[in-house]
Amino acid sequence: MTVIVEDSIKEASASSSSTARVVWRLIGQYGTIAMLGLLIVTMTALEPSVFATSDNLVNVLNQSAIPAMIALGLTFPLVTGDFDLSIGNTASLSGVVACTLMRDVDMSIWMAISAAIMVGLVIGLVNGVVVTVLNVNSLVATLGVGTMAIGVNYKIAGGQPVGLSDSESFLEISLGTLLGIPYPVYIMIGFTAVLWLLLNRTVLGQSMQAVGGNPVAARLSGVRVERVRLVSFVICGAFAALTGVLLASRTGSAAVSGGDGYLLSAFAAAFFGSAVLRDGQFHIIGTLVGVITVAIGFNAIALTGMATYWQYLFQGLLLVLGVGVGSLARRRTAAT
Amino acid sequence: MTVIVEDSIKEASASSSSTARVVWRLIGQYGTIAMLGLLIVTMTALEPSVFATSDNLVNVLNQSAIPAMIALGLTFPLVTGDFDLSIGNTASLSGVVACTLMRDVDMSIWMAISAAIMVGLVIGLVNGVVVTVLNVNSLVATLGVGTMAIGVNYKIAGGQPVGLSDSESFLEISLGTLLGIPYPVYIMIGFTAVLWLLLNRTVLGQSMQAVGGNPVAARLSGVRVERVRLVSFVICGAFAALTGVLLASRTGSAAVSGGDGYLLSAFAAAFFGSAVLRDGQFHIIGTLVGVITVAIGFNAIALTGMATYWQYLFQGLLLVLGVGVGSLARRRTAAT
Amino acid sequence: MSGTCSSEGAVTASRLEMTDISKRFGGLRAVDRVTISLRGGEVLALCGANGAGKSTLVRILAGVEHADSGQIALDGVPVVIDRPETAAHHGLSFVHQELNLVPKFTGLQNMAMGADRQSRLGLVATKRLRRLASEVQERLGYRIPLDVPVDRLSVSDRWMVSLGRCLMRSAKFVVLDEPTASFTDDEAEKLYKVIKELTDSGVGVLYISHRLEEVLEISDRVTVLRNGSVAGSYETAELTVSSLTKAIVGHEVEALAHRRGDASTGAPIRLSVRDLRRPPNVVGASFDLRRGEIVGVAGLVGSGRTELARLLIGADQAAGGEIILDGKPYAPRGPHDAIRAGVVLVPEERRSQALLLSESIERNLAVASHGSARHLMCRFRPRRSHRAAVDIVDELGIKTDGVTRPVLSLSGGNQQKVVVGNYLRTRPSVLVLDEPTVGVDVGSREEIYGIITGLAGAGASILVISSDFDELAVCDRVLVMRHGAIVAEVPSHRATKGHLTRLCFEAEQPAA
Amino acid sequence: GGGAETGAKASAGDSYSIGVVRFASSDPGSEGIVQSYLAAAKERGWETSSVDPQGAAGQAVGAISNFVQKQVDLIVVAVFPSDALAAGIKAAKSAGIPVVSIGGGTTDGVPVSLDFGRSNAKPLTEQMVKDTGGKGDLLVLGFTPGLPCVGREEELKAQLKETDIKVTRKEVPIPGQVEAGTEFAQAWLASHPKGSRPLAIWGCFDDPAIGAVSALRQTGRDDVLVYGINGTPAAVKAVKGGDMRATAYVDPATEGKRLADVTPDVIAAGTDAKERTLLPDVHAVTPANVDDFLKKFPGVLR
Ligand SMILES: Nc1ncnc2c1ncn2[C@@H]1O[C@H](COP(=O)(O)OP(=O)(O)OP(=O)(O)O)[C@@H](O)[C@H]1O
Ligand SMILES: Nc1ncnc2c1ncn2[C@@H]1O[C@H](COP(=O)(O)OP(=O)(O)OP(=O)(O)O)[C@@H](O)[C@H]1O
Ligand SMILES: [Mg+2]
Ligand SMILES: [Mg+2]
Repeated sequence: MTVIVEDSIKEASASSSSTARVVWRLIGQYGTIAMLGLLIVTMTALEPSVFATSDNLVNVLNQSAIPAMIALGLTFPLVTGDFDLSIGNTASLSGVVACTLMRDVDMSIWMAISAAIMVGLVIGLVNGVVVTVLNVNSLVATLGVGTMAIGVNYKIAGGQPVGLSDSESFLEISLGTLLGIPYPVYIMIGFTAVLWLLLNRTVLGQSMQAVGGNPVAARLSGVRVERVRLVSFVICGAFAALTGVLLASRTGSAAVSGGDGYLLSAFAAAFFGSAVLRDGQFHIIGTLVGVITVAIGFNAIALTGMATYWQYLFQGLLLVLGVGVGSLARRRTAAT
Repeated sequence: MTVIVEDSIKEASASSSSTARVVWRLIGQYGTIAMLGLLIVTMTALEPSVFATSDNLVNVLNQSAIPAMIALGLTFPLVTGDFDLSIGNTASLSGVVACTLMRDVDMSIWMAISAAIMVGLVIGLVNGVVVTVLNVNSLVATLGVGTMAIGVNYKIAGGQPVGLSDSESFLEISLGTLLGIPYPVYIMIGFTAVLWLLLNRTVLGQSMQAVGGNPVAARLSGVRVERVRLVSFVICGAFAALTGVLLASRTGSAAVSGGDGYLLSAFAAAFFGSAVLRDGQFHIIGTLVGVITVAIGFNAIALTGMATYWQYLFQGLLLVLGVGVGSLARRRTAAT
Repeated sequence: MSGTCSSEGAVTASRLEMTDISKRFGGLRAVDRVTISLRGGEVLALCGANGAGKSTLVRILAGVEHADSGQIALDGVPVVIDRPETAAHHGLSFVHQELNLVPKFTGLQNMAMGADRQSRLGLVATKRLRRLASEVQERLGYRIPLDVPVDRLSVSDRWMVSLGRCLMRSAKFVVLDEPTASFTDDEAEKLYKVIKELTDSGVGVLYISHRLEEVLEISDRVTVLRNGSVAGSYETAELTVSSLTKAIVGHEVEALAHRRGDASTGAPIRLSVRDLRRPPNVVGASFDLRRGEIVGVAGLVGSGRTELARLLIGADQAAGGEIILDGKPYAPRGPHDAIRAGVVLVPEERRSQALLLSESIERNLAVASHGSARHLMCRFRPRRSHRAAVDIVDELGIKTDGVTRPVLSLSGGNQQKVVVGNYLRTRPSVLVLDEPTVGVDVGSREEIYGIITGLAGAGASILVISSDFDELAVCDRVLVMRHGAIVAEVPSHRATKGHLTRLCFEAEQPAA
Repeated sequence: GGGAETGAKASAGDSYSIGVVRFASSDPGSEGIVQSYLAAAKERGWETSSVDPQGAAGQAVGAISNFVQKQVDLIVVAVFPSDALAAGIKAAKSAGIPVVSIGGGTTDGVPVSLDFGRSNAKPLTEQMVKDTGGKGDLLVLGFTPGLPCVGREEELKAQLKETDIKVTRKEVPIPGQVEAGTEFAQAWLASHPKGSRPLAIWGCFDDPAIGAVSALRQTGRDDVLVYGINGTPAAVKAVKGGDMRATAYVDPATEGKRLADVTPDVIAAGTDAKERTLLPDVHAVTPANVDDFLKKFPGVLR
């Protein structure tokens, strides 16, 4: 019955305003991606011989891999409506733990990596427990837990970078290639696929989205809200730790605060991504697009030799416009 | 009628569970403050001759003044349900602007300060417009605008610290005292009072709280939601700028990233404060208590000479427990 | 409907018993030693005034709230229901009093939520869910939009989704807490049919409603709660509307009387709406509203009544047409302008559109008066505001133990009164009420209409949108809206349920 | 009064109370020196306490005020420019407490500073000029907000004056310095193919230089000389592995001891002593001397 009503009315008003609406809707849905396209086209025009090469594409993807891991992980708490400010510190700590274990205890690479990821799992678990059991707002909780992670980091490494004497096989993780493409690119693509499946094709993922959309409704429908939130923090912690390990494997040593810088960039990527194709909802593909957009932006800055301040203006503008245009367009769609 | 019901029930159930409830309620309401009290008592016991002196009290309040300004300003967007991640960058930029104007254009102190605060107002306005007109999530918007502010900062100062050759009268703002108490303490107290009045005794403040409670309902009740949110960003920007100026007058020069560190500490203070007396609502007195708690913690660390990693563990724990205990207790109160 | 399945001989019929259940909130006894029992194949109606404790009892059964004392037993075996999943596990399915949907999820996702624990590998069994959902659609005889995010659905479609979710699970007992509050009769009929099917297949139904005719029509037995305890249990056959009303309220209540619309016929026109449009929902609305007049708006779900009301206060911008208020053109750019001009809207969904849920009653009663303030820097006087709040609570009879309590702790009907009180504080000259009595008990409904008629008597002009056409009896005139246009105007004495329903459906030119 | 009192205490000689304001737990260069200074102080029986202001100048001023409250005999501040701690230094001075800076420069109230900038860049930049023969293209990865980096770039500028080296300068952000090094190097390499002119990359600290090394490995280039400063484990390893041409190392133990050695004098001399700058021992580490270097400082890779 409703359907019939809607149809007949739609026909009646299929006038000029509907063209406008279609345009706005397209902008709303694809505006963010269009911005990325514009960036690529401009750069190709400006620096055809350097930018638009397959080498540079691989390079950009390779640069995206590490920030992608942490941002993809962050997407999970964001989906359930939580924040995680501890990811940068977790990444730093896990790198330090991995390198310390390899250096001081002579642990094998894979054992050390597992241990480092375990650290991430534990931090995620602590975050989750503080948030769901102590009922602390996730911003404060993760800020506090992150601060404690700095303390542990300091206790372990004493504020000094942890270098490996024999790091070749560890470096191989970042530097090795298969068919000319570095391993990190495969790692990124693989985990993106896994996480996409997790969020979109499993009950757990649906429950996460439900919790983010309306926790009360989710709870009343039998979703174990606390458990779902906890799991999202654990996933996030694990991926932050993975980021730390990959980061350490790039230089063969772990800097005490090596991962800290990824905090804001991960948020930027995830938020940028939330405007990709969807209306303010966090999702895996969006986050990946966000990470790659940021990487391409940085690549563009490096290639064109802009002054430092342009770099910041440009990044800020990218974020505001990338999200804003889509958002404005969607509002317009609703209005016309 | 209701009253009678209540009384009869109170009598009937004035048993063990009601004592438990009273205790939980007290912890819920005063738990955070009790933690602060515990800290003070412990420190007084440990370092009676240094900590519990009026000199040290003044010292702690003086140190609280700068972080208090930025955290109080941040409270406004938080009340309306928005975030502002640009405050640190705004503080840095306003300090650089003030010092540059004084050094290069020979502007008078008060003119330069006004100009710097104008910078904060403009950034707040831009934040507000991006959030309300472009309809961008406030986290992204302010992250983007803040990044642009870094760009402007670099453009002005080229990344170099801006020192003042003749800074005596400018330093006087931070160093001057009246009745033995430094000016910043008066500034802090004065602005706290003003902002308290603004939030609790004006229509604007009440509207902000309504917007934070339910923006749809507020809008249908005639509250001009967009305007109110915009104003809250502007206030926040102005106070971030004031922080930058005070910081510059305390350090005698402005660094390109001098104010950045206040971002997370302001969030920590405001969130800590949201657990003071009330349940998760941001309010002026709470934020002030949060700032002072952090300052006392820092003071305690300096006086007792804890190892650095303890500093981090302690700060993190303070945050998690301070908020968590109250929150847990309130949940308990509701349950019993 | 008689409980054919619940005959003594049916050995398999299951039995749900709640014994001596008590629950306190602070000092308030929401549920006090309540005992009810429900058998498979019968409909037990739970009646009671707002705040009587019906929903609390339901929430205890659902594992959302924990009883202070008492027992729940299924087929004589005591069970502990500490979480919603446990309730689902025991074969209990619920439609709670408030809409609980995930806005960005589609209808199907909402219906699937929490229902698919058994799928392998943790993967979502989309195909199976879709099949189940279409079965539910068939049973309801209503096409629930499955693939549209529910935040784009009308309120009543959302309720259909909610109902669909409840029916998706194979349950032994179904609990419906005011499922028809937002339904028109047509949709309600569909629900009755489903309830019949359910009971025929041996499912027990616990049914809560303030619509007493409906209760009498579909239930087998009625339990009445008053102030948290059982005031009486009855066989439906032995009840009438007036005896049930008396059981609920404790005293006689007169039925809503048709108003004699002569008082205001000569009064000056206050609001004149000419060809107002905002396609696709409103395509041409024209009507006049006089001083002191109460005008009803009838229509089917999705006929555009809510949209029209939003246009009147500028919550949405009209695409064409004009509005004249007191002889002057009136084009509000937003609710602020409207409130300042004296036009207010009491929105239809109180939780999402009208209340600051976690704030105090006092603050909720002050929002609109802040919204109508001239300057943002005007002074706010807390004591005065407190006194005003206390006055409104008294005046409207809001049942609470203090204005500083969170509005969340009020029962649905009392929350609705808070919403009305909030707007009344601005002393509006034109009051638009969108479904003002959703979930309001007979007594309170009487009171709310008493307030409305009182306001009209004091000169306010009132527009009442309602899907409960019986209520529209209080109006001087009733407008009928169909497909976004006002198609008929009916004087009070002819505004019977049957006539209005016919006008809502009729495709031909009606007699205006 | 305070000044006289401290003076009296100082002359007593043995036991001092010292407050240390670190820079940030994330700054290994200064952390190393601070730690060895604290160790040396402990050895001599002095009472120390330290705080970490997490890189924030306002916090550092607060920390100095806290130490003034504690009436310590000496305050050591790491990395913060002494000019940018005005209120703190003033408070210390009026309480008669001298301040020693690690890398922040001397000023009124800060009579002694350990140089952390220009001197560190000297031997390595000389090496670079020698290696390139005074001509070619150079990518400079600088960081203007950091005082040490500014000094190092001054040294670089001074040495480049007489040469035919063409400079491309990039500002690296912190955090994100390693990745920025990689990105900038990659872009620069793309426009500077293998050719006749010598190519070099000079980082004002090791992290961006290590990032550049990573870029070289990714693109398979071996014609570019990379220079860094600080001697982090990763950099020394890169030198050892031949990926990096040189880094400059300052031994924290030596410098910490150097500071501890001057401490009694500084306390005795008080706040008005003549300003002086301590110069560190800087070791240029190159593939040629790396093995000897590691024998001498085995802790570097540990
Ligand atoms: N979470 C809560 N905290 C405090 N009081 C509550 C809470 N929930 C319900 N109450 C109180 O318990 C009483 C019973 O509420 P309940 O919602 O069960 O009433 P109801 O019979 O369903 O009313 P209505 O018909 O209006 O829905 C009310 O007085 C209400 O104020
Ligand atoms: N936010 C929205 N987005 C898209 N369509 C909507 C939205 N809100 C309502 N609609 C559709 O607009 C039509 C008119 O809705 P409106 O709410 O005005 O009608 P109504 O007569 O008040 O009905 P109801 O009783 O459901 O409130 C309906 O078909 C509804 O599905
Ligand atoms: Mg109810
Ligand atoms: Mg409606």
